[in-house]
Amino acid sequence: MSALVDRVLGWTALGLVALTVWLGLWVTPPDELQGDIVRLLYLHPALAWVALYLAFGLAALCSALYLWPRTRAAKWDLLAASTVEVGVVFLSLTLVTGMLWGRPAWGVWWTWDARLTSTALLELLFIGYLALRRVPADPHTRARRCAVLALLACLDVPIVHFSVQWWNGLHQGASVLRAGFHFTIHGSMLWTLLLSFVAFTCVFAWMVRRRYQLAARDAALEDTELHAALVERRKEGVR
Amino acid sequence: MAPAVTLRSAVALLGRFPALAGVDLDVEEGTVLAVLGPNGAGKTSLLHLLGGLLALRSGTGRVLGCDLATQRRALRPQVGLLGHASTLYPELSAAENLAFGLRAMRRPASDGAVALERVGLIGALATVPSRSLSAGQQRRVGLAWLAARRPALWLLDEPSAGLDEDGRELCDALVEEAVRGGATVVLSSHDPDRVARIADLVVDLAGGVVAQVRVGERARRVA
Amino acid sequence: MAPAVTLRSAVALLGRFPALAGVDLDVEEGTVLAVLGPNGAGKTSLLHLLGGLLALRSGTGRVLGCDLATQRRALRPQVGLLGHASTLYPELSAAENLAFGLRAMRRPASDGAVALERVGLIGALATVPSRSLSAGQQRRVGLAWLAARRPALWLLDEPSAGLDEDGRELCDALVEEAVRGGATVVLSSHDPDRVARIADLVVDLAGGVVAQVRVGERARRVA
Amino acid sequence: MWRDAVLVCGKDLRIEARTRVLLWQVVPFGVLALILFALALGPSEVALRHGAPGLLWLALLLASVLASSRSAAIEATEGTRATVRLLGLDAGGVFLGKAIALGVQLLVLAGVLELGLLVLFHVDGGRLALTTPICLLAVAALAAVGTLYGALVAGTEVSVTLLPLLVLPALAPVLIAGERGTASVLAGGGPGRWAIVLAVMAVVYLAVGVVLYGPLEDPA
Amino acid sequence: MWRDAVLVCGKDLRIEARTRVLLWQVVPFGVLALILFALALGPSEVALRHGAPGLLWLALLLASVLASSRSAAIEATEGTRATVRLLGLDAGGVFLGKAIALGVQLLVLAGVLELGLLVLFHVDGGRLALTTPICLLAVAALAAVGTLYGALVAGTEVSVTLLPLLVLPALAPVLIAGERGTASVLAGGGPGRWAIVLAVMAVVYLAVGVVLYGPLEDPA
Ligand code: HEM
Ligand SMILES: Nc1ncnc2c1ncn2[C@@H]1O[C@H](COP(=O)(O)OP(=O)(O)OP(=O)(O)O)[C@@H](O)[C@H]1O
Ligand SMILES: Nc1ncnc2c1ncn2[C@@H]1O[C@H](COP(=O)(O)OP(=O)(O)OP(=O)(O)O)[C@@H](O)[C@H]1O
Ligand SMILES: [Mg+2]
Ligand SMILES: [Mg+2]
Repeated sequence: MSALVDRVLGWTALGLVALTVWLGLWVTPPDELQGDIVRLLYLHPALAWVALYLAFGLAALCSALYLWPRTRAAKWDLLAASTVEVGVVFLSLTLVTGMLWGRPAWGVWWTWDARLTSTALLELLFIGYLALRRVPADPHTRARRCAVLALLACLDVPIVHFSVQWWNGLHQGASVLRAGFHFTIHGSMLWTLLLSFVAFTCVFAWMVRRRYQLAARDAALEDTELHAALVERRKEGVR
Repeated sequence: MAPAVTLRSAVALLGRFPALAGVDLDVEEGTVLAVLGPNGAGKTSLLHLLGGLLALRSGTGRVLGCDLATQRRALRPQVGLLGHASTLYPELSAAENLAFGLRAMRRPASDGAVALERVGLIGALATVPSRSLSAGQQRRVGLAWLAARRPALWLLDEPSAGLDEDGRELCDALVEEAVRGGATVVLSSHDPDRVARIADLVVDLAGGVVAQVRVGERARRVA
Repeated sequence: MAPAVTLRSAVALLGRFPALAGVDLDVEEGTVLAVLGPNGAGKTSLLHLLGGLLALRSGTGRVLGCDLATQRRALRPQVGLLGHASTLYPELSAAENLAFGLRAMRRPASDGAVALERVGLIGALATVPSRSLSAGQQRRVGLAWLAARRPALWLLDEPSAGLDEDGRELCDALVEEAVRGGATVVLSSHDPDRVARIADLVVDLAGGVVAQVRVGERARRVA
Repeated sequence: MWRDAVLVCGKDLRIEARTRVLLWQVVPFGVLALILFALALGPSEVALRHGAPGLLWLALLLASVLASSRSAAIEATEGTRATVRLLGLDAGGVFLGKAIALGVQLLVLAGVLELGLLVLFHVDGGRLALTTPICLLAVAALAAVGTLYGALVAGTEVSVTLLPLLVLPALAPVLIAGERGTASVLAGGGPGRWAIVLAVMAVVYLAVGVVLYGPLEDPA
Repeated sequence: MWRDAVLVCGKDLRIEARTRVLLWQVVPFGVLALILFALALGPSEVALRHGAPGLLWLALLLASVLASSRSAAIEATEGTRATVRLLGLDAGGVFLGKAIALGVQLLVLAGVLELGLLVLFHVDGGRLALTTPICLLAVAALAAVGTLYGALVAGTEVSVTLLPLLVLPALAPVLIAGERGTASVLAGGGPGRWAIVLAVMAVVYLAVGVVLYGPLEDPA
């Protein structure tokens, strides 16, 4: 059953991405200001959206569920970890595509625009999360600590979002949002943009699912492993 | 008497290693349980489990009426532990360490001085940073802490280690007092003869499970 | 036999406190000296002094022909210490710890495996980070280290603490071997009967000075 | 809760009084950082005066990381952690206590650093005095974050290095708000909404800490 | 001496491989520092490009402080210190070993930071590559100083905070030389005498370390 779901999800994701690419590269017109580079519009915002809201939102949710005594369960911890891992990938892609875009659009790979900076910080926050996960510790302790850290890290998400409004007074250089509004959003462009959101959402769902299954399998493996270990341990006694 | 400790096939992990591999144990309130066993048998782990410091992986356990799975936080304040490692703030003196703990338990700090006197830490010894105390003296502070705080459950991990002879005498005396006062004592040791004298129940731990249970002399004495 | 240790009114300070307040001591090479004494008597400090880890404040001292005032650095490599605290790198496994030490002493690392086997640390126990070993197991690694390294002077600070019964047996056996091999052993303990059996000379330390010197059974046995 | 807070705070401060870590190490480190920044920026007058607020806050930030890792180190050993857990102290109280103790130390630090700014970066003293409210708010936030994250890494061998990694990004907003606020005050304006930002952060982190410290320190 | 150096270096690197402190914590911290500096300096393009070299070196410096306190922490406990002292390892060898291990880690760090500079501060990549010799020399100096001071404070409860205080002033010259050198290279010139300064410092600190480490670690 779940295998079927996987396959369906996987193929739909692939199909939608392919469709987005086709629409994005061939159907939609180039921008008169930016030329073909504008086609990153169908990549970058979607990636960012998935990373910010889906991935880290889910991570926060799962962490909260883990911390809440009544709903505490190992699966929430695993799920949170999976979403963060995938989210970090997506956010990295956001940064990369953003830079690729920034070079032609702003003439630089990077500028200290509020959004860019806050995004970079967000990335680092969750790298910190992964680092904390790596530290050897009793699984419960680790789960608790990571959950708390995830919640704290997610405080940065709204900052990223509103950074444009909050800091635009203070930051020179093209802010992302203003750049966004320059586009003459052509019908087909709009549809492709929306489609890209759906497509990458599917990709995200698929990746997280796979990652989670992996983690869960590890945990399950641990259980069987534990059985063997128990037998071993008891044998120590009879000598 | 009510049961102070009830474990049923309790499993506890250190990392991924099952230090306790299914322990069944019953301890009555107001009795002394001695845990023997070779190095690595799981004595320390058992004590930590009973103190709510180590999580129960599977099986069930109740200590002082608290469920080890769900009520460890309620259990801990009723437990006193003397472990392998010193539990003192090295920068603070013995007196200050006790005062801190006692205030935290809403007790008069004066009890500390009495207890320290009892374990023979008087004058300068009570006021130098506890880091500079000798190994045995630090264990004595640990004993003083338990004596001053009078927890419902005493967990002593090889209390005699590092103590000189009258230190051990003192320790045995404190245990006896505590039990007479209604407390329960679980102590681990590598000295069968000694513990046989002071314990009601002697448990042999091996490979993370209870290998054997014997009745100690104290039970007979009391009965 | 040549003298291995000669102390004359040796004084050593911990901070400003004279942990050793004028110790006179003579130990022959190839003999076992046991140091008894109440907590805080100065046993650990004496061992540290003999190992060149604690400075001699006044008085004179020679250990293995090295002057404690001037030649401590030459002395240290000939000394092996099993102290209160674990001397292992917690991140490294027992095997790795021994391998490191042996290579440092230009010895084949293979000796380590043998020694670990001897103290019963086999399989996983030799390869997990030594941090996760139990208290007694860590002491066993310390013993293995001494056995593998065979120093000229063994300093054992309460070796029996934390060891189970056959751990102690093993320790005594190792000591006997070492001494037969020409090494000198100085050990502190709180168990008079046990040390009386294995020691040539038993010294009672009190208040940082030697209170009494007795001849142990071993001397008679050997003579 | 408050009784425990006072108790813990007193304990930490007393230990500080014994070891003098703050006085002899953290404060000098902060001053040092200021000087180094000045060096890194090169000699030009304007660059210095322009950069001053940012550097003040950066120095404060880095020094406060040290201070918090120290404050975490107090309960670093297995033994002392067990002690605190077995005392059944109210978790929120422990958090507040440690945070207050840390905050007091950071206040001293901030004071010294502002003096340093006065001397090294020749900024106007009168205006600098006006930044006090910002500093108070910021210190509260720093203390809260430092304590909370200190608990996150407590007892791990690697806490020395892990803590800065975790704390600094979390503190970046404090840095920005503090810097902008100070800058505008020094420029003759008021702290404006930066003070509010800082206040919000302080309150949020303190609240989060009081709530989450418990589950963090001891489970179930 | 060299055998001991290799031995000790191997030990430290193995422990690093176990704990991954560098990979997961020090390096991210360095990058973080870069970003924070950029924040502290505010957005202005010119200020950034002008400040870039200084920031690179400052970040490297602070991160290397972390790295060295970690490297010192390896021998922090009373027990392990006794072990090393009783092994009769050649003091100079121990120093070199620890310094080399630290140096290797710092090299990785420097590489990453230069990349960061490339991306974040858009400096010219080709010119940046030319700064490699400077980096090598500087890293040698940093490693030497870090190790030496690590020994200075090893085992004192407070080493976490004491170390930076001791290391940074000694490193200030490295910072200046590195910054000026990099700046002139990026500006199109050659490292000029700054390279020499760095080389001298590296040699001096290493020599001093080899000589002084012994007396530091075990008197008499
Ligand atoms: C490294 C550089 C960049 C980073 C890190 C970055 C980051 C982000 C993030 C995090 C978002 C999601 C904001 C939200 O949904 O709240 C976003 C959205 C967006 N970005 Fe970027 N971006 C970068 C460069 C650019 C460039 C150069 C352009 C175009 C000139 C651009 C155009 C957009 C647009 C149109 C959106 C969607 C509308 C919006 O939410 O603002 N971005 N970017
Ligand atoms: N800074 C100090 N101020 C006062 N007394 C100190 C200081 N440092 C150490 N001492 C005392 O010095 C003595 C240390 O002796 P040492 O540790 O050698 O005792 P020991 O014989 O090993 O005791 P144990 O049997 O408990 O191990 C202790 O009495 C201790 O209180
Ligand atoms: N991560 C791990 N991997 C493998 N084994 C482990 C790990 N952690 C702990 N152990 C083992 O678990 C056991 C710990 O048991 P515990 O410390 O309770 O023993 P103990 O009975 O207290 O021994 P001692 O008498 O020496 O104190 C030891 O055998 C130790 O080797
Ligand atoms: Mg034990
Ligand atoms: Mg001793």
